[in-house]
Amino acid sequence: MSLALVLEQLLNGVQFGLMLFLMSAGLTLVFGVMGLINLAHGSLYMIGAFLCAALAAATGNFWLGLMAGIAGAAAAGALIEILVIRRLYARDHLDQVLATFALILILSEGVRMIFGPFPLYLNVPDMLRGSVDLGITRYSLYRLALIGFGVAVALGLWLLIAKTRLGIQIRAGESDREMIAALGVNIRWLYTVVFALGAALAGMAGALVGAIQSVQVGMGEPVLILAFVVIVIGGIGSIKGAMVGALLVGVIDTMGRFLLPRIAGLFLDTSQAMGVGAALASMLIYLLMALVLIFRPQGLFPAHG
Amino acid sequence: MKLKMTAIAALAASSIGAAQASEVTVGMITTLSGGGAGLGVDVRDGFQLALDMAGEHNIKLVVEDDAQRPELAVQIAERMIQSERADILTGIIWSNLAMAVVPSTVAQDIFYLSPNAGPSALAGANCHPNYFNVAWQNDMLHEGAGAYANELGYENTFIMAPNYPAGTDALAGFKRYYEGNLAGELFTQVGQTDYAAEIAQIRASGADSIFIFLPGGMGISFMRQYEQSGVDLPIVSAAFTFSQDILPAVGEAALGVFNASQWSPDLDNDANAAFVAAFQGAYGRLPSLYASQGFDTANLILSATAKADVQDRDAFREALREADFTSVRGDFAWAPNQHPIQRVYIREVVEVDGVITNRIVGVAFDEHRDVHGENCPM
Amino acid sequence: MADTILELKGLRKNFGALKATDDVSLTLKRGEIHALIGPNGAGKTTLMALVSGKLPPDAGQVLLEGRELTALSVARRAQAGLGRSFQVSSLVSEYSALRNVMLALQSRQGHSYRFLRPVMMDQALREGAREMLARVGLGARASVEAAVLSHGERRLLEIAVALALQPRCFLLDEPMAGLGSEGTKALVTFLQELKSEAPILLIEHDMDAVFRLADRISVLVYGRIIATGTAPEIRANPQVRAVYLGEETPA
Amino acid sequence: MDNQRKEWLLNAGVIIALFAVPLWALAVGEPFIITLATRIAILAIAAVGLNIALGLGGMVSFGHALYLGVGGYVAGIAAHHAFAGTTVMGLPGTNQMLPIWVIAMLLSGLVAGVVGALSLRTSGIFFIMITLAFAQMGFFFTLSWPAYGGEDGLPIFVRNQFPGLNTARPWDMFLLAYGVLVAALLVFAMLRAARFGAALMAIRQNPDRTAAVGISPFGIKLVAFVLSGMITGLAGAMMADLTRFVSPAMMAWTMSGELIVIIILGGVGRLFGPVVGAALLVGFEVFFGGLTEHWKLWLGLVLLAVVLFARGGLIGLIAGRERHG
Repeated sequence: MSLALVLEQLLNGVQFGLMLFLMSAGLTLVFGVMGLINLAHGSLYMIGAFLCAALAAATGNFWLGLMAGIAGAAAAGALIEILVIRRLYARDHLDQVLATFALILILSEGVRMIFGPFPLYLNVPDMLRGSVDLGITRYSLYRLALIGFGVAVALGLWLLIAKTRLGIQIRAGESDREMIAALGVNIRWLYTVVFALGAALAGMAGALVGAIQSVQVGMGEPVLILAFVVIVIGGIGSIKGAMVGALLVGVIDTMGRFLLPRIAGLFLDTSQAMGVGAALASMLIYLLMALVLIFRPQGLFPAHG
Repeated sequence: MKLKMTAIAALAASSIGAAQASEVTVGMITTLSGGGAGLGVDVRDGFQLALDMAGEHNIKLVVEDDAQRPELAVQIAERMIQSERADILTGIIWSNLAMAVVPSTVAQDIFYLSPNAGPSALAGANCHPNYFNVAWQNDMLHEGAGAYANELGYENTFIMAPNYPAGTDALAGFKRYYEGNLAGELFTQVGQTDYAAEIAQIRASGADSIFIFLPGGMGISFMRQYEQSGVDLPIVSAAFTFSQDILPAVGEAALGVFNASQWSPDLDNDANAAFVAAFQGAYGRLPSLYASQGFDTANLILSATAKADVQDRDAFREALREADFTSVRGDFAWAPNQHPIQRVYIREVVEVDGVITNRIVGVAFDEHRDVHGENCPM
Repeated sequence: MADTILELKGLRKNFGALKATDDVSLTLKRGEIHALIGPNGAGKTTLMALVSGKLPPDAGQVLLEGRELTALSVARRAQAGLGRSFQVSSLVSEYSALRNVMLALQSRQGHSYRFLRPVMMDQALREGAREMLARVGLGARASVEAAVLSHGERRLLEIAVALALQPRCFLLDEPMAGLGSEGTKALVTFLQELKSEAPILLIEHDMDAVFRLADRISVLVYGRIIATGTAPEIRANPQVRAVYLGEETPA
Repeated sequence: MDNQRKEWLLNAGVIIALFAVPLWALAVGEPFIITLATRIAILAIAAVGLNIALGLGGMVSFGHALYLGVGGYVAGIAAHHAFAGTTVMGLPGTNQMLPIWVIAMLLSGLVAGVVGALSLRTSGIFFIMITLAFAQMGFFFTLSWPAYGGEDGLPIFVRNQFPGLNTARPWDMFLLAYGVLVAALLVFAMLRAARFGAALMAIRQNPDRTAAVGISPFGIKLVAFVLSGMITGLAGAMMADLTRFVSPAMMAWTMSGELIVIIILGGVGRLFGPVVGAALLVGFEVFFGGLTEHWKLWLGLVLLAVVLFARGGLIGLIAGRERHG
């Protein structure tokens, strides 16, 4: 097993983790500020990917598509918040789970009605095609760009929350919902903005990942479940926790799938080892989540003290 | 999800009453949504085209989408048998779905004609008089790829397939004829969309070539990521990963890939020329091998309905065994396990008039039959 | 000392730098009402949580008739004989008054891991519960849902539930809160009878009631007990006067 | 007519209809309707199980598909070994439903015990997420464990046997499911009325108060969770036999979601909530699925409307809020 291979897998893990972070950031913000579990977050990821693929195909320009994906997901998020989500803040978690589960059905089927049952394929923009030499190994330029993009968005999000007025309101909302009312903030408006912001991040992740995978109905749900794992590990409501959790999940999942079959191969014959290794690898992050919940029930970086 | 397409033959069929009075209900369970939809749509369209070209017939076709989910396919099969009273089931693309549906279907004295999946278990010990495979046994085309890899001089091939019956069959089939070393062997998840980890392992393996079996959306995702990865090894494969449903989405990255197939759009026989032209006329795209298999399946059923009443299962079975139809792949004959004996061609992906498609460049086997038939008691 | 029912020994609880409970020791003797008073933020709620088992102490012990309770859960302490009422009425809101009391009785008499016999057909439980409701004057309201009862009635139901536990001692957390003068008067009379059954550790804001009722009073300030004594002693205590009346204590 | 009477009449109507409709189908020779009724009954059994945890105990388990899958795989694996004449951990397979049911219930109860003991240390969203995580572990385990089919699932070539019945016949299979459903409803009703139910429902509404009267919430909830898992596991074994197929999809998180949806559509905590909900869901799928391929869109809208505007589900709509006497 060469260093180059380990490095490349590590990069794959980081890239995966950063895309998970984009998904998780919105989810954790919405829970932190509004106390809402949003299962339909994966649908916003899907909407971003579909809009990006459709517009990129129509105009031939990936970046226009990306803008459309982000803007469209944000708009869809704002609309959903105003029409449905707003009525759920005061409800218990069971109602939130069910209502947003219903939203998944509605949005998935709606997208299928509009775009049809076939996957769409989105091309990597020309300037990011091909691979680059990193010295030890070659690596896909686009995946490298995704890593850069993820880091940039994380920094931007940090600046937004640490330095801007909106950020102050968001932090206030996380620590004390009554306080933001006292600050004279229009809470309804703030909630809509936070929800749309989370939706925009999810849409961005969907569009970016769509270019290397396929854009299809149902693409959001596996990512959604992983994003939940991320925020539970990181501590619900904490952006920092989402970042650490996302990188942990991304790297552990990738390395687990890569290493566990090899480790199992030391004890078992090849075909058995592949089975056992794959079985363990796919359970690994859920095991991690269960362990975190058992030993640190509030997650690694609890948002509220 | 439920695409119901009931194609009842020209009004005439029932009233004029061809030789065989009773209507034949064919239930088609196939994949019409998600990453595998391209295959199912082609099987359906090929099948429908054959019915349309036949003009008068007494076949009632009911189509449902299985979304590539075994548990859904099982439910649909149950409904088609109990509620639609289907006489024949067909359409399943994926071997894992076939394994879930076929054994209980044929046990209920319903015919199953496979237009695509050919898992080894159903060709061998679990073969059944009511089960006919019109396409191939899974291993066949991969065996062709393995034989051709030797011819190409590959000595250190990295092989990869999804972890389901057709995937294991594919790797077994390739290895049965390939004589070089294996640089590595990987199973991926069915429906997987990100292949970064696999590409990393290919890069590190020191292979001189790659053999892949990734049908449908899996092949598209892999090829697009492979193109971006900077790994540039030659690929040899079976037709599935480079069939006409995939090529437009993969684009130039596929050019020059050799793949084994029992059929190709440029195959030179009258039936095929008519089929390709009619398919293009009807649907505005080139047919894939899945379309050719759907087409052949329908024509096989049509040939049998002309000879026997489907309610007389034994007579109808005999009629199917006679295989009195013109296959677009040329000569068609059954092995005793009711799987085809056929020629396996090697095709190359080329660009013709701006369309990326396949062209025959050689023959891997002439009268090829699958190895599992030996275990079939029939 | 057979006369001491409940004893707190050196209880401590810190929240970060805040000493919410700071070396609190007190005793509750047979037949007495021991009131615990203190200004807001003095740590009464924390102390109550330590005694009832809701919070684990950082140090110290809770003893009931000499038996160590410190490691036990809320439910275990209740089984051992601590009958508590809540400061803010805390009842099973969809249950009728009767079922609220029955729930306490079912825990007192046996256990809850009985899966077959319908609880409403258990005549002993029903009669027992009716008796408790009658004692606090809620006999006519037995079938009314707790959520529908008036505020005062819910305070009384709290008492009835505590009674049903037939505890070794009562922990009553502001039972008079919001009762109004009539209700308070009635309850004072009731508690005076009740203390012969089991002694009462009373946390109460209503000073008049406390000074009328309590045999002994402890004053809690910043988590510490600054004084314990009879009503006249406490009235006369300069430290207490300083805290309550804002009088400067001579340095 | 007072609400209690309305609910009683509704329940009687539902249980009679669930028998009468397939009986009619038997008479006119429509085996598929019998199969649908069987599916409703089995889904309802699974939901009765979840209703103990969710409805009575307020434990929002987002992972009950796990027990469904455990039960299903017990049936599938037993039949697989019986068919092949091989053994599993030294034990022979069996094609008899009764021992399969016992094992399915014991094993799913055991799994629920472990999951419950760990999960019940948390509450709220954390409980939802940790139950989901355990179910996902089961899902991915079965997905990638090759011995019993992995992703492909495990076919049951011949339905398991029940003494005195021919389970291959739709009507016999229906009778079996109906009988078990009635038994499960009786168990639910009994639990709810007993001391155990009184404690469990009190814990849902006010855990602090219940602890203060000397009832430990953890123990009661854990026992309820285990019972809940056992009943859902039994349903899983029956569902495997109905479809003659077990696959990881039985443990998918969407299946957990569907079980919750069934309870919500019918009415949370109501005795007949699961039956009404399962009938609504299956009926909706069959009826609207026949009209439009986009029936899930309409299901989503109906579900959303129920959550936002009709919290009590259909039974709540007809018979009003539940009274606990």
